[in-house]
Amino acid sequence: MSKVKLPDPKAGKLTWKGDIPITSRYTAGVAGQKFFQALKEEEKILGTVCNKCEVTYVPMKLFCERCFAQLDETVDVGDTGKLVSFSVVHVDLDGKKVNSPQIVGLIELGNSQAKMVHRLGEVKPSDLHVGMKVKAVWEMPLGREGKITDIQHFKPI
Amino acid sequence: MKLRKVAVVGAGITKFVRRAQETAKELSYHATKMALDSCNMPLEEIDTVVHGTAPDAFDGVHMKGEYLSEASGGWRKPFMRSYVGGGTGVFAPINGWYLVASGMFDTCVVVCEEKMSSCQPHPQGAFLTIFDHTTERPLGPNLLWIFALEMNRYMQVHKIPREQIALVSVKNKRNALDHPSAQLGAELTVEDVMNSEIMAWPVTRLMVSPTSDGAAAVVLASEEVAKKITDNPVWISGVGWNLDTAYWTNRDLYYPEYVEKAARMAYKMAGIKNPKEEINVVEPYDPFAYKELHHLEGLLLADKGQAPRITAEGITARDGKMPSCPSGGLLGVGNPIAAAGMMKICELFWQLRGEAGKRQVKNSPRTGLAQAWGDLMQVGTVVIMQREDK
Amino acid sequence: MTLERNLPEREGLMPEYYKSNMKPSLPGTPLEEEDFKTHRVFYTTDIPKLQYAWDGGVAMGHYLKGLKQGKLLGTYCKKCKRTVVPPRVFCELCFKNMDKWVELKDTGTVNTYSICYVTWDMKKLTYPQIPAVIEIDGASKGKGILHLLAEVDPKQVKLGMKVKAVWKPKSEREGSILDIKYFKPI
Amino acid sequence: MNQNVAIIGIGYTVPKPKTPEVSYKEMTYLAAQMAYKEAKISHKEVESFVSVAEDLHEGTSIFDEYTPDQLGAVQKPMHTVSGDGIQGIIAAALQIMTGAFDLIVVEGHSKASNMVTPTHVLNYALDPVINRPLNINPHYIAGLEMRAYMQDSKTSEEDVANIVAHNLTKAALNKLAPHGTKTSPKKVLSSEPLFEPIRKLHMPQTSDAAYVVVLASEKIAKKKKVKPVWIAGMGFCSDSPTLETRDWVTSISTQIAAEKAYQQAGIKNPAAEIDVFEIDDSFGYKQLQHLEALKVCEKGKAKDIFVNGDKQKLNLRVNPSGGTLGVGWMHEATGLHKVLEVVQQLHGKKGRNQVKKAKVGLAQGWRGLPTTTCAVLILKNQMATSGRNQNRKFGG
Repeated sequence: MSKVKLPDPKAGKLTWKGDIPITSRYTAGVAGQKFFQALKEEEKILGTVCNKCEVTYVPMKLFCERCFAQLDETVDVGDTGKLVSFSVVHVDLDGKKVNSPQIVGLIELGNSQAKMVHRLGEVKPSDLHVGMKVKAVWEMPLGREGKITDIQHFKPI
Repeated sequence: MKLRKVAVVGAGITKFVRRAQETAKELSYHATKMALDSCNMPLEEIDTVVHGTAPDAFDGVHMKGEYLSEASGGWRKPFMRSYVGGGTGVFAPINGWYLVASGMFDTCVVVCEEKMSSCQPHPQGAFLTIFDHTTERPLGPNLLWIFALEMNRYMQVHKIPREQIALVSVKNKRNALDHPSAQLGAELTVEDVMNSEIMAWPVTRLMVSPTSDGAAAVVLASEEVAKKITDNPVWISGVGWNLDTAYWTNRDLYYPEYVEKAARMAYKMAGIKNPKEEINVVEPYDPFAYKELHHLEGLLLADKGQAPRITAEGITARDGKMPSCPSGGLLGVGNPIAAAGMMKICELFWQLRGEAGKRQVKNSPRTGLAQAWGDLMQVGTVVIMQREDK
Repeated sequence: MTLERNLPEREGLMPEYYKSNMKPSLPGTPLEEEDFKTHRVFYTTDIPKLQYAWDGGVAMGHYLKGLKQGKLLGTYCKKCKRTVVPPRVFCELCFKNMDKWVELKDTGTVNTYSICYVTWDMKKLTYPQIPAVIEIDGASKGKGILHLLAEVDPKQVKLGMKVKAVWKPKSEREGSILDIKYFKPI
Repeated sequence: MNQNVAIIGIGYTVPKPKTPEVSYKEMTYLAAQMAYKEAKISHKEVESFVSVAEDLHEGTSIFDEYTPDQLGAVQKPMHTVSGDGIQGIIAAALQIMTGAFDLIVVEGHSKASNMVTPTHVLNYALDPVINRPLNINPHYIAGLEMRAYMQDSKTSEEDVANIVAHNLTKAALNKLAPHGTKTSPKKVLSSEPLFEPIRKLHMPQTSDAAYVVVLASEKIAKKKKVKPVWIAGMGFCSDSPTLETRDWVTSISTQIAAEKAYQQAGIKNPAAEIDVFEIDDSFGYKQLQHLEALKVCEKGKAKDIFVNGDKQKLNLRVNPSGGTLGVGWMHEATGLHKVLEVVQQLHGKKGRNQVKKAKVGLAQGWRGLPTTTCAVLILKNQMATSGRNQNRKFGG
């Protein structure tokens, strides 16, 4: 296989810089509207249930991804759960070292088997273990915006 | 060579709206679910899923095909997202066609979705980044530029008055009044269109399709399966697609050669020798009024420079000899990019089955053609559909 | 793979909601800007940091260097007898290396144009921009670049009009398409 | 209509961490020239083109616009799949199988070095309402998955470090693997913690390269008098994309994709019947997860191959190239490099990394974070397919 020669391989080495200048705005959606309403106003974590597939979706999902039924049965899964996995994060999105490590947990909520990813707090990384019981720490009611961050983090019970 | 036959057996669509409360996933779900229900097909009987959606910058999700996979019925299934810019909506069913025609799959759901309202302050912002990053983007181009440049070239080469182009807006927006998904159906006059605000001369506001949120979907099946599902399958009898050079300033924009090549490919596959006589209903891509005319010519359904004439003569009206955009098109129904192309496929499906209600064309069509276009005035995608002969 | 399956008998069932005369029942909930302003609906926003530094490589490297020196460069394919701009190192038609660099003139002909009253993010413009495709003299017929026209009454612009590049002063050029401020009629 | 499909030419540029000397178009052009030459074809003969690309990896919306010229694809049928390169090859193979095409070209490239803010781009792939507001470096997803996998399969951090060291060391012998380096599990475990349990050396580094693959029907493959490599089986699949409902332990998508590919290729015992595996090994643990999903070994047993060795010498036959860790992460082109490595193995051209008498190979690609999409391709050379007509039919 022969090499193809370009006219002048050393001529280039120039880069052009640019970005994609957009702002994105996302609705919470039809199911999300109810979910965040309950989160904000009632301190409740709601899910939807597909009885046929025996799956609970948290946050609430409009449909079952397995059988495609539209879901209308809502369930309050409680704000406690246990750790399925966790990761200790040392760098931010720019690759810079963060002052103190951030901990992310994969949390199974109540008895629902529904999982949720959220921050863990009020715990040392070395004290974490899979199976640990955790509970949501809520933002003060007036500080809530109807976002996932209305839960500040989960902490060990 | 004889190809494996593939049919459209079901279709579904959401409303097209300026901003939807539904998330991109929820929109995809609704269209998919409706398409499946329309042919009484449970998801478990779908072998593979194709998703068509154009730039990620609209919905605002990187790798948005992956993000939308489960909402299109792709849970634990072979899932493929493909795109050819604005041509995606008619390409996605072509993608579905070859998945089924290959013999590897028997059933496929093809979903197209776009949620342009996520892109702020205006969806136009995303279009800046379709231009070449080094030679064009620094000039601050917008999408209107390329349409205006192309329209101007088309008008001047053929000496077409803008009034004749405005007629397309009048026709399509009126047709859209009968479409349940429509965002901008309206009863207008040529004067209304001409007198609306000039955005980028020669383009006025009413010659432009709106930005929209929406989704549409179809279910495809192989011949054996299709016959078990319905007595009324609509066959995909020809497909064609073609991509021209990205160096768009090196081409003459007055005529879309790539659309002609895509059309010829599809006509050959469908065995169509005389398209003007054999195509009974057509859904050409009409994001801007002149584009319908430009495309009718590229599709060989009108001679070069003659599409305005056949429009003025009423040949392309809903009760004409070759109705064009009986749905109301992108100008009337709305333009959630990929979903708008898919809307045209859905329209043919309903028209050819005689299920289009108030929009039903009068010539009892046997063969229909849907076409989309996109990228930097560069890609043509064509699907020809045919009803079962009775 | 699926041919073995027996599909249940179908009844040609068509759900009511997809019949075309039943407008209200199609899914899709329209919102107004007001719904966001008043926080009637929940939403999140994100301003992503999507930044790139694209390698110009040979062709763009040369082209941008040329612009800095006040030159427009094209490339020539002997086989196709074509000089093209913007330049590329390969001929996309006969698919071989381009044969040489060609210094083009900084004059050209308007191939098509528009008079645009909005910016890329849909802000209104008091003075319209006039984007045009300009066929560059010295390149083959029909080979042009996208740029802006100025120093001209928008109503006077015509196809076929001869134009010339207006360059930034040498000290301000940085190897960019913006080193040409715009084209103006000759 | 069930056509046999062969790879009759594959061109590439050597992966490098940075490539300022060429643009993506020029890089692809070089790879295309090489591929067409090997396949003995002209660009004019090609009937359809497929590229694999993702807008935000390129920094251009609807990037498909910029794909045709550098392949000689002007005014030809061409489309872009936003999937791994192996999905692109499958898309092309399926087009040939319809009977409507005989010669198709697939292209994929990486200019990962041109992304200034790659982690921000990755973050933009997360669910915007549920996950993104946490505003944490999204590589935590790999950290969570690694721990979940280790917990379930009783795999230790040492076992995973062992894989990383193994692959980086092998890569040092591979001319196409710029990130290869002699290293030890100890060094891996003492490298900087980033997304614990993931450390610096677990992270795949990026490379730039272009790949062009020529696919042909049996008719053309025979006519061209080239050395074909036959596609014997293929599959692709996506698990749920949501973090909330995906399987965190098993690569379900690899499992389903492989089942389909094995069925087509008539493979019952992958470890015995497949000679060489080039699979995704990002973060080290992915190699274990993927081997189990590919049914090369039982669930939870993958680590043993690399700790104790095994009778089947799988430790030598899995990722002889040094894997993604050694070659580099190349976005959509990542899988195409794996195909290249398998093709070179089947041609007996892999030098110090050659698996002796390799006749059947498997390439598996993963779409990367945060996806759950995988694709599998089984390739056979001429020696393996002398009696192939009985077992090789796709579809019904």
